[in-house]
Amino acid sequence: MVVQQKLNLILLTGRTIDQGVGKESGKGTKLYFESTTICYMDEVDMKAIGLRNNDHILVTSPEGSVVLRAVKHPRGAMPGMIYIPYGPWANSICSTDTTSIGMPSFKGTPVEVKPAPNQPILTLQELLRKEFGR
Amino acid sequence: MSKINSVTCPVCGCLCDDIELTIADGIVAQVKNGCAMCEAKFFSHSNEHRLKTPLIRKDGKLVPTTYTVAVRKSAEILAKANYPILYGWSSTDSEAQRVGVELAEEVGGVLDNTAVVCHGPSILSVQEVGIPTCTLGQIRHRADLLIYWGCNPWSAHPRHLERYTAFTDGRFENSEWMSYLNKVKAAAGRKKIKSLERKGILKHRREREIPTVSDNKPTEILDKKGRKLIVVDVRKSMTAEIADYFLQVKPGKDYELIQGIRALVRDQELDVEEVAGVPVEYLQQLVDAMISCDFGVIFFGMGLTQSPSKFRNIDVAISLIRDLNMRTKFAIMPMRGHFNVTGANTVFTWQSGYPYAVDFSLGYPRYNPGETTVVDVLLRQESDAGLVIASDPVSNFPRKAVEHLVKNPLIVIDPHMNATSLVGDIIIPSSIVGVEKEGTAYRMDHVPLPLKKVVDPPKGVLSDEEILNRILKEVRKIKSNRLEAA
Amino acid sequence: MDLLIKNGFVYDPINGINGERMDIAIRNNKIVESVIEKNSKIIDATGLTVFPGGVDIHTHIAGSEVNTGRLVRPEDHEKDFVRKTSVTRSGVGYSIPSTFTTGYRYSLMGYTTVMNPSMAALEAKHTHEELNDIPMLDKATYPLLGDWWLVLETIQKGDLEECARYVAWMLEITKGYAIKIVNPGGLESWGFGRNVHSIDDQIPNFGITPRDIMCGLAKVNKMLNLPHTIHLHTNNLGVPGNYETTLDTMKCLESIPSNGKPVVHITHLQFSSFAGEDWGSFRSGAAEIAGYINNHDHVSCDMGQIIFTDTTTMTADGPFEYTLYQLSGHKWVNSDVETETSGGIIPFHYKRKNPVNAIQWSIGLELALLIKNPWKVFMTTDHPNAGPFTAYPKILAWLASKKARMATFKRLHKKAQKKSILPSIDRELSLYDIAIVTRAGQAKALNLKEKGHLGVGADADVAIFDLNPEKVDIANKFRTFRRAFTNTAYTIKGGKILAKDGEILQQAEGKTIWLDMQTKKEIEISEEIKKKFREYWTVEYENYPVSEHYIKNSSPIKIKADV
Amino acid sequence: MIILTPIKKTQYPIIAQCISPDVFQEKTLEQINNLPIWIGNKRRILSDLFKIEKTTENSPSIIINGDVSQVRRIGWGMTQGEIVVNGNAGMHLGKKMSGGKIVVNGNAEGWAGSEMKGGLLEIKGDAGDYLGSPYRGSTIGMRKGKIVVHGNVGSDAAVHMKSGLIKIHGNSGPFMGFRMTGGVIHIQKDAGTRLGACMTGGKIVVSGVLEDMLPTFAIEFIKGKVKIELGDKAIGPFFVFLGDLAENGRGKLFISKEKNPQLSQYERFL
Repeated sequence: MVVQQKLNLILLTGRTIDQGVGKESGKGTKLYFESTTICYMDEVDMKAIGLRNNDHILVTSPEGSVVLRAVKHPRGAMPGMIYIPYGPWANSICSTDTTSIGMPSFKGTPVEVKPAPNQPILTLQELLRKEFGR
Repeated sequence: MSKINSVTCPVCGCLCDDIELTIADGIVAQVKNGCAMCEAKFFSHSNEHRLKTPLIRKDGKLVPTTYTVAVRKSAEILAKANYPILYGWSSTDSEAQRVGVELAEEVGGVLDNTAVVCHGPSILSVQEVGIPTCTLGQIRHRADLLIYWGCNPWSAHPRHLERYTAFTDGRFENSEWMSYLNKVKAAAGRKKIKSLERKGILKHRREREIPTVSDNKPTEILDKKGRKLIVVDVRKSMTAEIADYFLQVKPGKDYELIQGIRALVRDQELDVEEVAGVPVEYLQQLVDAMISCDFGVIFFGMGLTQSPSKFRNIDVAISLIRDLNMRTKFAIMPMRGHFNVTGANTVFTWQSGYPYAVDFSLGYPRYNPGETTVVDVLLRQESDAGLVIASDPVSNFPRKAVEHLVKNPLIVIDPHMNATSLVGDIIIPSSIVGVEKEGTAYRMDHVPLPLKKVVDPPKGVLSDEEILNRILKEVRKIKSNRLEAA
Repeated sequence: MDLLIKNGFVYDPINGINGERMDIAIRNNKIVESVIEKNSKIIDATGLTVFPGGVDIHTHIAGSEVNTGRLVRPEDHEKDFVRKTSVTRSGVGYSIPSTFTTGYRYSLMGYTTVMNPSMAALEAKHTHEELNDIPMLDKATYPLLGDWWLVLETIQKGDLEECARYVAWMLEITKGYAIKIVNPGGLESWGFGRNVHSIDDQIPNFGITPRDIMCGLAKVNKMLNLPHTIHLHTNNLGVPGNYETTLDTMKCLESIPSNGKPVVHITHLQFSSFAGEDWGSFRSGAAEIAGYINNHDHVSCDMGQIIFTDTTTMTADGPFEYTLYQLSGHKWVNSDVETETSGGIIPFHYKRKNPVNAIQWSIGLELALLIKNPWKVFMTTDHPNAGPFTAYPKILAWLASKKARMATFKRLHKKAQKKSILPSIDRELSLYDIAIVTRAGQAKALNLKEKGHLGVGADADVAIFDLNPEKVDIANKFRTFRRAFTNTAYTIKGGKILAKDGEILQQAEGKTIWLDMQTKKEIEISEEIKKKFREYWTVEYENYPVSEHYIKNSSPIKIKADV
Repeated sequence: MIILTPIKKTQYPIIAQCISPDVFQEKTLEQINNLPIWIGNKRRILSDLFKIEKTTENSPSIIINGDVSQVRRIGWGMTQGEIVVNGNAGMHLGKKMSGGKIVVNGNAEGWAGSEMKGGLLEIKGDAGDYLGSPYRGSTIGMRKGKIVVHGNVGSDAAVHMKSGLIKIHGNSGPFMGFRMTGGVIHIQKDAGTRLGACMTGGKIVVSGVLEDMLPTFAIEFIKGKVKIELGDKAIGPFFVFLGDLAENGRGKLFISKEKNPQLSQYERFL
């Protein structure tokens, strides 16, 4: 199989139980960081761009880009989609279009995914500093 | 060491009220009956991320200050603002929310709660078509068809199934827990058989092959007696794993799927072979199961409200329930996230007439999501100050909206250090509602429940209600001084 | 400071005072024999009409259903908003005003006490939280008990004493005031999408009938010595031909010993007085109903008068709301509550040119005018079901003036005009009668001893209207009368002047009145019931009651029960 | 004639429903200067925001020279006269208007022509979301009148439309004509997704590409041309679909045959 450079996929964001426990324990906890900086992908899609579990990827949308850890979706296929748990990392690339009802497009933003083996995942503080200068 | 029973859990919209706590040395030592999130919440009161003293930003750095100063500075910011926003409210009690509405009215601000980024679209649809619904006990007693659509209670509302739906015993319906266990055993057995096959010990025992549980094709499972559990989602979630039937829908095509089902419920013929990736023939079987149940229910979540079409998805989902009530009894319910987001909607509504996105800038409540929703106000860069309470928009809003929030003076009231308090200008610590402060919360089905105070807050830390009352008093003082000066 | 209302025309039917020129003296929050004039604030009521503060026996102003009604109707609020002032909070109308606005608007019309008639016990905390935010009024609320499983089960067992103890417990822990029954048996049936269609239909899974529930609870009401009667919304409400069900209902309660006093209050009777087989042959059954009530003393009722406007219907009668949904196709809310009740909401526009609505309008007035004794029939709109309470002055004009009602009548659908007997009714209510149907009668039916009159010891709740009964014939000058009753000259509650000439002067908190039940045997909730609690409800026993924490100004009435 | 020229920029929303020929009529310049408006949560007067001039011509019309995209409710409920905006206009332009004419030589924000009952609204640029659609919770959409948009239109336009005409020279967003019961819409270029969803009456004509056809529409026949209004016919041929079947609806979609070969699979049902 020819390994591609990048893939165009649909971004879904949502809940996971680890993210839920993490947010209740505290946004500064390791659990919160680890559970919100991962990106679930379809096994076939991962192979297509030569990813193995826990490889770093760069996810880019019209709103910006973010480095995350790619993890194989544990249950069944989800071709063409990636799933990132809610959190500041996911939100840095979500579409802002509210279609005049106040709700940004947290699910369904088109994104580009490519391997980023040498790029680090930013911590919460680093991310906030990068995005808002604080 | 003391035990406290029947404690209400202040985490999600399930508001489980059977939690048993053991308190030792003024700290929660043990949590019984709760889920993982519940435990984390009750233990969090004593962890290191707790805010204990007010902070104020000086030369770009947050430095400690007093409540008096923090309250006065906050009041000055709000009293001066031309278009402040007051956002959050979903993780506090209705007592604090009441003061919040009064404060927003006093400062002529835009009052919004976290529903805007979760079930706001559901509310918009309810305002268009209504909602046939019920309390959760009604489902426990009567529902024989349970559909979770675009939601994943296993992860987001972990005890929903065990307290209210498939795995509970009601007056007229029984728990499916045993049959679920059997299924798990069968699946384990299947794995074993497969592994034996792989090892070449067993060869093709087809006659005993156990069918896989979830496939897009509805199996005879839809004809089984007792409660049936169906999950509709774009990916196989944890909940889908345990369902009797999992229907995988193409991302962003829920709208078409629901409309297709509606047409079939109305005995219409479709000119297409498949809808949203699902053959019409399968849909017909699903529709038959819906019509022939005694009491059906659809629970829905962010899978519908946040994906393309947003509130129109809910609009047609509710319309489907209206249609189904011509044939049998059916209900629908949003899976509310924060433990008291329903309370925020409820309190805002009784005081102002509107559930969220209330703009008081003209001296009376005005409501038009898209115009008066906080996310839109921020994206259009209209506000000039912000108060955030009991939520974390910097984690939950898109980046562009946060940029404007941070550009203006930002007051944050929260028990914990979170992304928003890290970037705020005045940070006011508060006690944890439902752990260190008693109050009231509304469950996802609008049932009000009392929250308990089980431990003392850190020394000197005030409640949300008290902090808001002090700010309100200070704002009134500033305004009357201003009047006198004029 | 004491307050002296001087020289007004006083109407106080409970004390038999009919328009005499009198002074009313107020000290603190009570009416007293006299006060020293020079130490008092004087209100010169010369040429004005003085009534006791208004009492509304049935108005949906708070709780889960009302608030959901508010939530689903932004378009109803958008056109009617109220700005904040230095003394009042902002808010919205129209058909379901926000809480503060509700209080202000009632107060401006001279009302001081209102009864919220529908509360699911499981959601009682919500109702009380909202009542706390309704200023200007004293309030009480009725829990829905007619389809509560423990009532159905004890009646099925034939154990009324046990039933009575449960009811007493429920009244106390929900901080309620009366037993509310809605479409008995119908709501339980609606749990599976069905309904009952006569008072002798079997209720699925319980083996009893609506008759059993109504008679059982009427007896329980006696055993508990409750101040009010059972408060009943009949079976088949809103269905053509239902006046026969209503007659059956009243007849089945004849056997309850009454001592000449009512044993049942049938609420919004207009909706239960329909004759005809279907909507096409729809006509009024008011004459038959009124005839029965004129000959029997065990029934009181209120009108549920239709107003031609866009309003919001809301009732615990889920199946009825579903019927309305099928008729209108409008947005529909259904909300069933586990083990207790159901509920529904539909926005509805009553139109003069709709023959059914027009006949309904006529039915309400026929009832109020044909029932001879004004102490038996009270003025309500079942707010907001038949129209918002702000329309009360219109109804009073129709009751007091044939000219007023004929002016509206002439604009009705022609078919409805032909079917109506209203033109043949000449009766016009006097100011004295108006005082009965808007306060004295309602207070008496509720047995609120300190309300609805101006005798010594009564609460100092007074409404003063800018109307000179010697100069204005209200039957003729109905517009003047209507205007006077739209905004009081003064509304006084608890001895404080709250409103003057259509303006709120100060915001005051009202009391919440509830029954502190004293049973002979301490109401004990057995372990068995506590266990049942977990089976029946999805909340813990301990978290179910409404603690006094939920009531800002608590005003319990001690009731000694016979069980 | 009154000429308004914006003299101040502000980040806050401005509510100025007084900008209407009905309000300006028979008022002196001073009275007009003092008409109340809101900037954020502060009460102000019209002259705080505009230089206001009155020409000798005694016609009830208003010209706004400049960008007023922050100014909401211009022409609210107007019944007569004319407003010309030489710039972009803010939300709720011409809301509830029942007569007269509004021309925007620029773009209009959301809810333009909302709950319109008559008159003409012409937008030379793009229109935002909810064009001609009702307020939240209301089922009262456009009742009468005409809206012409020369550019593109956002989402949820013509919701609950009952009567009247909407012409779009550009593209439309998703959910155009949601729950419409009557009236005519002509989209001269491409239509967004979920066109005509839940419609029960009226017609929508698409001369360009339809992004996605809802499964709940059934093909009826093919038609050569269709009437838009007196003296204006759209030339086809068009596939004619009936729906929305989920509502037992009888609304009609006319979709250009030439531009939409992907729909030819439906022809087998004819």
